[in-house]
Amino acid sequence: MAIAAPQSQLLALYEEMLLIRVFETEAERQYKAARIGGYCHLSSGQEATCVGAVHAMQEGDILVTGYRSHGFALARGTSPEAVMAELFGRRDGCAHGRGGSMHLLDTKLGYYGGWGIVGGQLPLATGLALALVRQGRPGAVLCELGDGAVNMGSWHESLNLAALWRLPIVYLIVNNRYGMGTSVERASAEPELHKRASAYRMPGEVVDGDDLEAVLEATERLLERARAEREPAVLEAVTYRYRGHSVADAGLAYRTKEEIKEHQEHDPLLRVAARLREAGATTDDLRAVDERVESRVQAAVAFAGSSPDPDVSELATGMYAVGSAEQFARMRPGSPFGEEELTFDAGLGR
Amino acid sequence: MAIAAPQSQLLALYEEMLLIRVFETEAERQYKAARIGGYCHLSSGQEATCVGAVHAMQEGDILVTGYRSHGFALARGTSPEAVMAELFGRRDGCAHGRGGSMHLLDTKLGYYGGWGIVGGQLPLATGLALALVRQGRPGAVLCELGDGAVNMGSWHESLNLAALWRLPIVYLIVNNRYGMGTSVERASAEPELHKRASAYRMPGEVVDGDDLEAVLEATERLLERARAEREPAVLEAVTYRYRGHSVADAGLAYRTKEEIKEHQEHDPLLRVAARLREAGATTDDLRAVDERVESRVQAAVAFAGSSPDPDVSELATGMYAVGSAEQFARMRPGSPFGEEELTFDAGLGR
Amino acid sequence: MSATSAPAEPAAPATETMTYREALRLALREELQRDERVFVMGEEVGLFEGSYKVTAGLLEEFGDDRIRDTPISEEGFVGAGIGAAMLGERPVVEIMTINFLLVAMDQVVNHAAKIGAMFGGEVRCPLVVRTPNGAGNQLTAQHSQSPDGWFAHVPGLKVVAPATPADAKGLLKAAIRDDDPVLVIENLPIYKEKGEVPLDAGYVAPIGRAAVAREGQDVTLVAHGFAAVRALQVARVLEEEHEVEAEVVDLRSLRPLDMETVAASVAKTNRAVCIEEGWPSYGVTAELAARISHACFDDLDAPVERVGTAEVPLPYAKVLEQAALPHRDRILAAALHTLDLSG
Amino acid sequence: MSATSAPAEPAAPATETMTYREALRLALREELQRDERVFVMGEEVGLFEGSYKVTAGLLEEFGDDRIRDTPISEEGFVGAGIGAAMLGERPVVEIMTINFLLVAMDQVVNHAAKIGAMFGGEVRCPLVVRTPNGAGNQLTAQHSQSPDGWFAHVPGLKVVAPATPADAKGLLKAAIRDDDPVLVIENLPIYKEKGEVPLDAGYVAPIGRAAVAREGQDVTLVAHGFAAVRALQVARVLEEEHEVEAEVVDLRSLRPLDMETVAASVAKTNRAVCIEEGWPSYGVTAELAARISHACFDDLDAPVERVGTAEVPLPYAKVLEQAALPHRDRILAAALHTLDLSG
Ligand SMILES: Cc1ncc(C[n+]2csc(CCOP(=O)(O)OP(=O)(O)O)c2C)c(N)n1
Ligand SMILES: Cc1ncc(C[n+]2csc(CCOP(=O)(O)OP(=O)(O)O)c2C)c(N)n1
Ligand SMILES: [Mg+2]
Ligand SMILES: [Mg+2]
Repeated sequence: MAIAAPQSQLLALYEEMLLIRVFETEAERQYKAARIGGYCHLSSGQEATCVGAVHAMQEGDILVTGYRSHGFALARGTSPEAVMAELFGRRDGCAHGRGGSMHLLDTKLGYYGGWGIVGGQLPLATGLALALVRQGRPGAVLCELGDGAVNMGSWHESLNLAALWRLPIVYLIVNNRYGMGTSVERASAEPELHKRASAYRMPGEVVDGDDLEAVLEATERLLERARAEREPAVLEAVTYRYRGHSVADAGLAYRTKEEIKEHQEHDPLLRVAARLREAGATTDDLRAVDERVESRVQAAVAFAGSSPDPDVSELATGMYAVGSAEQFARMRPGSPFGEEELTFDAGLGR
Repeated sequence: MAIAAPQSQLLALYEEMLLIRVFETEAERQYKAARIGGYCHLSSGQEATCVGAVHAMQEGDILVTGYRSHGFALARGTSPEAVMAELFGRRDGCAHGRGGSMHLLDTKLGYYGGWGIVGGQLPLATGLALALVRQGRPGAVLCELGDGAVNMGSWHESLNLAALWRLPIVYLIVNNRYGMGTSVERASAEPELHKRASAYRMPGEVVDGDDLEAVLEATERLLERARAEREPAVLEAVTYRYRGHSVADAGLAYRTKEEIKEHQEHDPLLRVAARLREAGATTDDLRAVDERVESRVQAAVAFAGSSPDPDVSELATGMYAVGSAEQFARMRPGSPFGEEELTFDAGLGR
Repeated sequence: MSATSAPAEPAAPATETMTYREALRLALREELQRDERVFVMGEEVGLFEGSYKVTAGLLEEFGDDRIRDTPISEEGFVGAGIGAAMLGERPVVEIMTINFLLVAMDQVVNHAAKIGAMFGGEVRCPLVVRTPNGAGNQLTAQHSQSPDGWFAHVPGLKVVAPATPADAKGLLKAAIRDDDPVLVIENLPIYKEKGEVPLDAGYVAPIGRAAVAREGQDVTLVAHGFAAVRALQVARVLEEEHEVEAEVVDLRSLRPLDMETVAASVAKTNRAVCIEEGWPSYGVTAELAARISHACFDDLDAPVERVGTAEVPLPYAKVLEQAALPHRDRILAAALHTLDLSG
Repeated sequence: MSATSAPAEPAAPATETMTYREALRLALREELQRDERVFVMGEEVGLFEGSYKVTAGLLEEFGDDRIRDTPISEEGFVGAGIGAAMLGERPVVEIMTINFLLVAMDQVVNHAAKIGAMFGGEVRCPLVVRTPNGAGNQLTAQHSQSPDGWFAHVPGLKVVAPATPADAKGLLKAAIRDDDPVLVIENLPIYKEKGEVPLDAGYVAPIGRAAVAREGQDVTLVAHGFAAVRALQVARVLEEEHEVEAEVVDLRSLRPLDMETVAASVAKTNRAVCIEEGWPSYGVTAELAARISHACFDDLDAPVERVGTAEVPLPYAKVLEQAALPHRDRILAAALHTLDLSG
């Protein structure tokens, strides 16, 4: 039961979905041009889930995700410039070039990262929800995880705590059918992942992750219940990953070209575009969106390319809080070679 | 639906239950007399679960437990002498004085320990079941854990693997209502612990853990299905711990004397004794059992008391396999003070 | 318990004799009173009053929101502490013993310790994890470890290890007020040790400062936690039975490590014995010996000696366990050896 | 791929050039063929052919019982390996990178390592865990660690770290045949390195033996894994640009540690630089420097130097990451410093 969003909003959401698609395509290009390094996990195909879920968030809500995070950061409103600059490892990146693709964040918008250990973000997302309660703040936490993460012990411990303490948190399982090369059926004894919520007497639902409005509606409802009744929940959004696990993976050893093609036939973007057309949007309207998005992404690339590299003298910046340099000052005698100037002279804290 | 065991067998099982009760009472006395040290967790009150579950095992089956293991070792048939000697830390203990109360074992009887980290035994018990399958052996694994262990991540990962790989294993939750001072309701968002099996599409059952025949019947059925159909299962036996968490805990900070007394009114031993009387056992029959058990426990104490301490020269015995001393022979230069004679000269391996 | 009621009295004494356990409790009470953001979380910290009774009485005084019992889920609630800290709370997570931190290593090392640097300083994690190490009570292999060096190895963490009741109070308070994740390593055998403790609620001990627990000029004994207590006992024996004046440096902090104090002492005594409760190979004393040997290369009259637990999983039997621990005689023998006084 | 098909040919050459990755694969194939009890388990080892392709082709050859894909559950399947080993199987568990071993620390350290001693020698645990450490590809803070020393610290474990394709084959085979739990630390950057590898299926490298990878008399460079590769590069530069003959000791094994080879070398060169891929403080080089300083107290002409990764969580930006790694220039500077040749 999807509530129809007014056309203008739908058009805006469509633009965001397209922004993610185009951004990811560009990121892959930049990776191959060696301007992006490390692991780079794309969200192409998962745009409806990213945009639908994040737009259900209200001011004061908190977002936590895994490493496949470009789409979530963009949906949350982090500028393509700040995200692309982070992928380029530049000073103006949202993590100042320290985090890269897997560790985006934007605390002003309530986005607390971008984490790389499968399932590792669940306990701390649960703790963020605990802090909201302790501080008497009205918000809730939206915590993204992948289908593969559901088999980590951290999932079990986190959900038990959230249910036991009635914490305002919604665990969003982005079920894109595979964890690397392992299909859900080969990884989870209960492949209907949302059903595992019952082991904690927690409500669990599944939604078509490629249906923008369905994702939006379900997430809004569950986040609202989390805020109002402190009832945590699991939402499983079933979608599909078009590209390989990361840019390094061709993504064909464990699935067929046909399977991918079949999914692309009901592409989430095409589905929203169709809805927009029904609602009266013209080809020109949509072309205008294409062009805006194209130029936004190109602007992001230009910005990232011109942002300076971090200064090597700031290698240790941020590692410890201001004032820590004094605590470490007496550690020097007998240090490993060059350790002092490499670590402790570099401005600790900021 | 309990199957009636023939009286003679019931009498034998009664004797074992009584053996555990008397052994534990004696162990507490010996602990207070400082002949036993470390952590000492008693099974008093849980005898029907220990004896009923273990007697459902067949030759070739494997037993793994947590640290509250005296009752399981005795039920499996490890001699009271070998167990008491282990508690005394003597050379003739079942772990040669190395393991103590928490780390009993008896591999000849398929008992693979006695483990001290809550939930830590679950993954390895699951691996023992995997080995049975790989070796084409007909047996199954019975893995004991407490109600508190059900909230550890290792529970989740282990059950998912067992169900995914269809391993012959039965996870026996000994629900004695508390994990130290924390009641099941304060620890588990789903306090009906066996229901958590459904998160793995695994059957889960609950049984009155103080009803010997009910425990025996349920365990037999589930172990048989594990052997025959490689269908893993969860069995929750609800019982009660009479004494504190360990001998060091008075056990009254988190529950009332009345609660304990109430449980003692339907003591599992009294229940079996009543069934025996119905079946025609006389007071003399039962007194004879009392006397046999009493003398068996006293014999165990005498044996343990006369068993020698381990030889300090064997401090490192067993740590590494035979042949390892040679691998370590070149490590000496610059060693910590006295490290050589303390570690590497002591007969490595056996 | 007078220690905790004393601060209320108008003319409270400047210090009071109390156990290490009571000093920790006093630190927690003071910080819980001072700062709403501080809360305690862990297994059995509330109703059970702590498995080692450090938190006794706190549930009654502060309620179950601030003294929060948890299920047995170290990975889960250490992580919950991290998240709460990221939003500005001041969680103090108790891990029953350091052995159980192994199931939460990933949260401590690969999450808490990474936050500051990985996010370019955009978020901080003022988390405290407090837990006792140590052995000696026949707790056997899985419950008798002191892997202190593992944590001291990790950039992004701070690690302190009080050896006295006064430092137990001062360092725990410093850890709670610190803006970075701090591991406070306590010790089972010390909980009952008594000492003078400042009652001033403003008293904190500085992180990154060692203490010269005893002055001497013949040999320096360097240690932390319970090993520092052992070192002081050995120093007395060295004086009484061997006319040797040992200087004892109590590190108090492992990361940062106050090498200036250590090096200054060894420059004076020209000899050093490093002692730890855990296994020495790849342990804390390895770092100490490496740095002392480097910093005092021209001062040392003998190789730096190290004493720790024998490198075996701790056995249950009392005779074996005692033989394995870094007890008085083993430390004494090492000290006499560096002094060329071994009979 | 010739490496794996070669043994089949009648007149196979005694050695063949192959990558480190291929040498590991060859070792696995030979042991899987030799011993039914050997099986491989881990994430993506089968259908995906291994995230670093070490197990490529093995699923097809040996089937999914012996090449077993697992869910993402390191604690679960490392533990499953322990249990299988206790019943006499020979599991070879692959952990995608050593960073993910943090979630399984408890199973490795508090279970596998304890079995032999804690049960008085009644059960053994012939488990192999193989996993790469290392950094340098901008994998960032959570994925770029080398906590090798943590495991070398643990009595009951054995830890090896091959630096060459030949040792990759020989040490992995030795680990699989060993009756104790062995951690085989591989390294990401070395996977593609080529070298001569013995094709003899009986060839194993001894655990506990270091190798003198290069002879020299001016200074000893001690390292393991990729740091040993770096050391050899620096030794060539020292020779070509500074007329310094460096001896390189490749440790190959961290527990047991072959100190006899190290001490003999330093006794000859009188100078030592210890290098590791990870953080040096409380790391592997701490133990090395401590032991060398002790064993070679009278031989050393200069303090033992240590070089490792700068003590920060590895940052993403290439410039920062490169500055942090123990690269050529930093090792070179340390070596010249010990030799009093720093400009
Ligand atoms: C604890 C841990 N184990 C293994 C990995 C390596 N790894 C990174 S992503 C991934 C697959 C995760 O799949 P899923 O949860 O479905 O998320 P998706 O990539 O599909 O978004 C694995 C195994 C890791 N990062 N952390
Ligand atoms: C990982 C871990 N955390 C904490 C402990 C300390 N501890 C030992 S027993 C116990 C309670 C376990 O309760 P339960 O599982 O119900 O077993 P029971 O003692 O009731 O038999 C705790 C918290 C431990 N041994 N391991
Ligand atoms: Mg997935
Ligand atoms: Mg219980």
